[in-house]
Amino acid sequence: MDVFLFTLFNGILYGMLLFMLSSGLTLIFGMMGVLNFAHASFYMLGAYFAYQISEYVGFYPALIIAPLIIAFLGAYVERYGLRRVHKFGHVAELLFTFGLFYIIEEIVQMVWGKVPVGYHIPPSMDFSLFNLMGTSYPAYQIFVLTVSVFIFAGLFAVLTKTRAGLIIKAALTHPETVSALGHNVPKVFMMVFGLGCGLAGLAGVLAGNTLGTEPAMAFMLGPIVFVVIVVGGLGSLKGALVASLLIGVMQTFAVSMDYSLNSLISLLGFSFDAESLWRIFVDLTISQLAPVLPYLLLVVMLIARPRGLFGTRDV
Amino acid sequence: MNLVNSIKSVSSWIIIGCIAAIMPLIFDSYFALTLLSKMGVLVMFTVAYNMLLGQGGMLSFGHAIYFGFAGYVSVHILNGIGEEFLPYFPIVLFPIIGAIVGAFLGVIIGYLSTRRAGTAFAMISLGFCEMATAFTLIFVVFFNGEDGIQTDRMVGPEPFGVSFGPQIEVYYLILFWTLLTVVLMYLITKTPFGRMSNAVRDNPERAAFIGYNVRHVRWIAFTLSAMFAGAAGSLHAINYEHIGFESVSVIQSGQVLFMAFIGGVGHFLGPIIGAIGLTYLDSILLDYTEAWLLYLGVTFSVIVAFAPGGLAGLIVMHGPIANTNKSLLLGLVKPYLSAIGSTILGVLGFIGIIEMLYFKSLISKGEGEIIIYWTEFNANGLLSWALFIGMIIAGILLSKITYRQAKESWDNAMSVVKSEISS
Amino acid sequence: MLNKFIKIIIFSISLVSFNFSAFAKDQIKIAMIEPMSGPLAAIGLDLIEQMEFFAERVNEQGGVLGGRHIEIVPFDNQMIAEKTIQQLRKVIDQDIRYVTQGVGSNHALNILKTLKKHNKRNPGKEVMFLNNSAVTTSFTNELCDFYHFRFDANVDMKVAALVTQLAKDPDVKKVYLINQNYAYGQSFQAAAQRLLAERAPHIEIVGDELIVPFGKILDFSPYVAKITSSGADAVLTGNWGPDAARMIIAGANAGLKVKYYSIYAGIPNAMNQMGKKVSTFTPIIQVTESHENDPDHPQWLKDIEAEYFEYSRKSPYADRIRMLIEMFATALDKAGTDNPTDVGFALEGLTSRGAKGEIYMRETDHQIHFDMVLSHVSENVEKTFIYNDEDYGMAYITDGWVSREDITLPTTCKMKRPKKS
Amino acid sequence: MSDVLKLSKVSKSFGPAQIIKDLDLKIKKGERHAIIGPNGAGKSTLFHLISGHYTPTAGSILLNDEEIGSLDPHDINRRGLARSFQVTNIFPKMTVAENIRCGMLWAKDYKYSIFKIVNNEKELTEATSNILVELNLQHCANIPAGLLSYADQRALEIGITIASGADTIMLDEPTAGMSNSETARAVELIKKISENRTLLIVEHDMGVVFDLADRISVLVYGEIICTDTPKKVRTNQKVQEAYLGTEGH
Repeated sequence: MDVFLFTLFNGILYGMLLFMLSSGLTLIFGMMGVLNFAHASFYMLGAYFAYQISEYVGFYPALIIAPLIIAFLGAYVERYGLRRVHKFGHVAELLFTFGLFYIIEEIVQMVWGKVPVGYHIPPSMDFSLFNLMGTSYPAYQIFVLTVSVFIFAGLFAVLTKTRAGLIIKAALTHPETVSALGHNVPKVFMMVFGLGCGLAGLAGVLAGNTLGTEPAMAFMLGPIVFVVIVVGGLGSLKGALVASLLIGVMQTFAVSMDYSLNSLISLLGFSFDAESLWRIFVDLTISQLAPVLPYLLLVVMLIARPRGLFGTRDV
Repeated sequence: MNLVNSIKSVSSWIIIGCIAAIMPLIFDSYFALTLLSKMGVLVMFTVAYNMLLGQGGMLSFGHAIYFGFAGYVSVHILNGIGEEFLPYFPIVLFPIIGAIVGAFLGVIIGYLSTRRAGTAFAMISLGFCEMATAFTLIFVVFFNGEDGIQTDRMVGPEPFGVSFGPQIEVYYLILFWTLLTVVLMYLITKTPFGRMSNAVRDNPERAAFIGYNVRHVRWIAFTLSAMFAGAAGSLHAINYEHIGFESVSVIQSGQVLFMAFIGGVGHFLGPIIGAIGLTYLDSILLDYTEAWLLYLGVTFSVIVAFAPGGLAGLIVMHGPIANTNKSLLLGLVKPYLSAIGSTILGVLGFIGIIEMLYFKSLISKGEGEIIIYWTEFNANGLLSWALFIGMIIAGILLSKITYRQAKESWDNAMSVVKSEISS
Repeated sequence: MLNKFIKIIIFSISLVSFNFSAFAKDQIKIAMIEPMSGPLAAIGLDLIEQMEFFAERVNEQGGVLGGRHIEIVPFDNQMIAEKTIQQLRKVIDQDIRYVTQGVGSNHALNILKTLKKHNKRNPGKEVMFLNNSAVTTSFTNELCDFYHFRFDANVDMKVAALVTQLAKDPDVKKVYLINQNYAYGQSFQAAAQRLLAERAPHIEIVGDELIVPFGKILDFSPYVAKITSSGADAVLTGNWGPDAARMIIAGANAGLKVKYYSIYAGIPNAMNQMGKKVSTFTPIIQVTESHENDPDHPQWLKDIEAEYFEYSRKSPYADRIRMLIEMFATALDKAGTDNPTDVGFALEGLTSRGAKGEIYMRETDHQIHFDMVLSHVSENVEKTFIYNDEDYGMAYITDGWVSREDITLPTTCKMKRPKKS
Repeated sequence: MSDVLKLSKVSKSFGPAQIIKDLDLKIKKGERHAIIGPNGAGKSTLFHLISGHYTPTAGSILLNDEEIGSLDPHDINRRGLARSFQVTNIFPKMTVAENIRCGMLWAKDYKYSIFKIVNNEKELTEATSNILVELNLQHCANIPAGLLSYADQRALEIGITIASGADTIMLDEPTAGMSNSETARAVELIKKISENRTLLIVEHDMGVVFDLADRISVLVYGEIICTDTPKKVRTNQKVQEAYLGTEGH
């Protein structure tokens, strides 16, 4: 039971990290219908900016400044890039951000070089907060968890409880009406995009020092956040949270399970010839398959419930 | 009337085929033949991809799955024949194996992903692609991990002395299949299914209300596209005598997207232009600049934002003008040339800056001599930076004027065309 | 830097049939196919820089074969297998007879197999492969070829070195294996299982893990939890890149006190990325040819490395590029010709100087052999590691040497040799 | 048997809002039936329900005595019901002739064929040009539909609808936004095409309605308050109050 709770806790930690990484993406998608392929690139920029800024003024100012810069950068991209493409539809917007993905990756390499940079956990939070089953949990990890909880609570409150949130929601479905009411719809979109990118940047600031800050980080992160928002239901914040936690817990449990199909088969009293081709499949343990599980989940979800966990319409 | 038209369209394909057939006589090095073969394969793959993106309106980030898996199966069969584990199967017919593999996967994955088009479809395709790449690394017995699989295409008998050892024989094999499949795919655009595929792309709602099951149309398009991609994958494996996990990955899928989109998805010739042009640049510029991917990304984004029809779109745009009055086209030449000139000025400045930045961050070891455009610049000197920045500014300022002129002449020409149509 | 754009124009006119060997017949060219763009470009560019430096050094000292120069011709493969083959075909077109490559064993395999076919189909035009860092053991076992020479220890030898040291380490009773689930990681795993049983029977293997490679795992804490609960004293791993860095960072964060025995986990980029605290939290031990803080580091090597530092603003890390060029130059002079077949015979059994004693190219499988040093990352060093003038504030301290004999393993290679000309 | 379309007790709710309430409607074979009602009465929703765009929350919809309430649009279309849209809904990138031709592909049993070249199908080409003549669009057959004038696009919309040869045609505000002369032309067209067919039409222009319709149903807040001949509807007290009175333009 202890092991169970312990693994569950680790899974939740990981899940909240995933949520933090994907919250900006789901916000932009939910509010604007834009799938931002360059989301992971803004995440990467966040990490690099935080690295650079913390070289001069330390981590905590960087925690504020870097996401703000990214948010402005995102707003700028929306204003001078995406808005132009908007009239060609969502697919064109996706393609535009796809190009942006390549551009940002190359620019990062040009500025910071091709080797990983030394972006580290701030010393003030680099101590063990508590111990669980022989594993210590650094204060920083708990700090990240807290921030992601706040992100969820904040976004949820803004979108459902405030006037601004209602305007944003209405702007997606009825842009003409909203602009007739005197709201500047393009400006609303610009701000949403900026906010989403800022969240990606914040994720970069917080995760860049544990996951590594290097030019390939965007490419490596990319697809998993898309899986999160599809499984959660497109554009649903709640869905993204639940899907992140689900994937986090599922993967963490999977890693701790060294069972393969073969162990099940031999439990039933059968055995496979060691030379048999099938061995390659039955010998794979669940823990080896852990990183593929999110994609399997995606496929299962598409078959069983195409709209995702909290989606309102079929994918 | 029909006869004349079909002769006309057939003859243009024959001319293209003849040009392609005499290419090896001019460029006969091993590398040139490899490159030409690669162009053939990628033309086939890109046109197949465009059945999905251009004709069917489905943006896929995972089309390399069918290309790559077909390659894996082909390599295994080749190796099986080589080890006399499998009966002989003529190499000439290998694309058929690839097509079967592609179609098989296309039916399954298509079923799962064609409920919706647009961004949701794109995201799902990305998920499938990631999963496929992960499988290639995990299931080592079939995919052999990141090593990929090597093969030898010189197996079995040699009918008419053709062993497919020399690259030139492979080139003609690829040329034959490329021409055949491209013509087939062209004809498919003219069939009832091809028309409905366009209809579903433009207006799925309306298509449903004229009796078509939108999902079935997409599914068939998906399967056909996967089938042709599979055939291309087979040839790819034969060309390189190797298949690796890169051929299944998002990188390969992104490459074909770049080719199709920069060439122009709206016109049948677009992907062909894109595949040939980008394959050439990709293989040649690789040796001269580290910033090639940056230029590619910028070009792609600019095309998405300003010329969504791609290069072919820009050409086809002038069709109505050419049809009404050829002399109108001549009037456009001068403003176009000045617009292009100012663009080139700005682009040259941009490339200069980027090259110097790359040089400074990656290559420079203290001394700053860099040769750009036949001239030696000092990357540490203010003068060279000022020069290139000046070129960019001048380019932008000039473009403001010349673009306006070009647009005016275009508008004028179009208004003449419109008035002639309506009269 | 050659004139990029002139070349482009020439290429555009004559497409690709242009033959580069038209000029400078004097030079002996080595084509170098490495990533120069894309995510792994840093490694490729560094290797090219080293190669150019050592070639230049040979040239300055009078060249080879009576004054001829060695020229390195870099080719970018972007880490895409097909591009490697494509560039290799370009190399063959340009009549370059020597190819070197190292980043990515899968690319090395492609070169090896493609050249095998080429050399068989085109006698008299053989191309030789000077493998600078690709470590897959089979290249000098069942896949061995007369025209392939390896100047780096293979996986099995490196694991042998690690296990030999592990057996001597009194702190280690239990070891945990964690490797990437692809060809390289699997061969590391197999070698480790075999050699641990042979050389360190007193050490218990308490875990044996294969993980999905290439940065797909974001969160290593469940693996760290598994290692913790297994009670291991040491982790034996072939992981590299993010798969290594994330694991060690997660371990340090969770307070996991184990020694890491690795090949690549402590390379300079990685230690800088992880930072001083993580890199020195527990010993990260790795195996190399030499390092400059070793007490026995010879003066002649120090001089060369000082020269290299002036040239590149980088501290030396691996010594194998020097070995490659020096042995290659010696072999050329010994053969008296630049024909790969003759040079191949000259290279067989050739000995040269290494940081600790002699280095030796074994005839039977064309695998280099030398003493290897195990060292761990530390802040308390005489000379810290500097990369492009950036001081990492850390370097390596010797844990021990493993002699050439200890890592000499039997080979299964049955090489077919061409006729001597 | 003479009822082509029969709706009984049909309801449609979006969340808490009930747009259509227990609606009954019968359309007789061969008649021209108009539905009128104030804005927001649910006319478009009703069309969407019949054509399969929406699924009714409750009730049954019978087309030629077959239940179609839960079918997809394409299935309903294949059973001989075609519709047009309030907002022009054509294939703007295709030529005018292509638009019409697409409309008849399924009905002429071409289905998903990839073995026939459409341009070589003589019968198809002839049928297309017949319809173009009927629409008076033959002169712009090869122009992209998106470049047509608004009125011509509306005509094309109707053309696509009838191309399949469906027996039952539903037109959603076919004359909306047209000038007087254009409206007159459109009415002529609708009269022509609705011969030998059943027509269900939603229209705001009362002139058009009273000119065209054999019978009229008045829909107010999701309920039909009266179905009768134009003459009687005009004099119906309830209609006067609920509709004509309040919407005195």
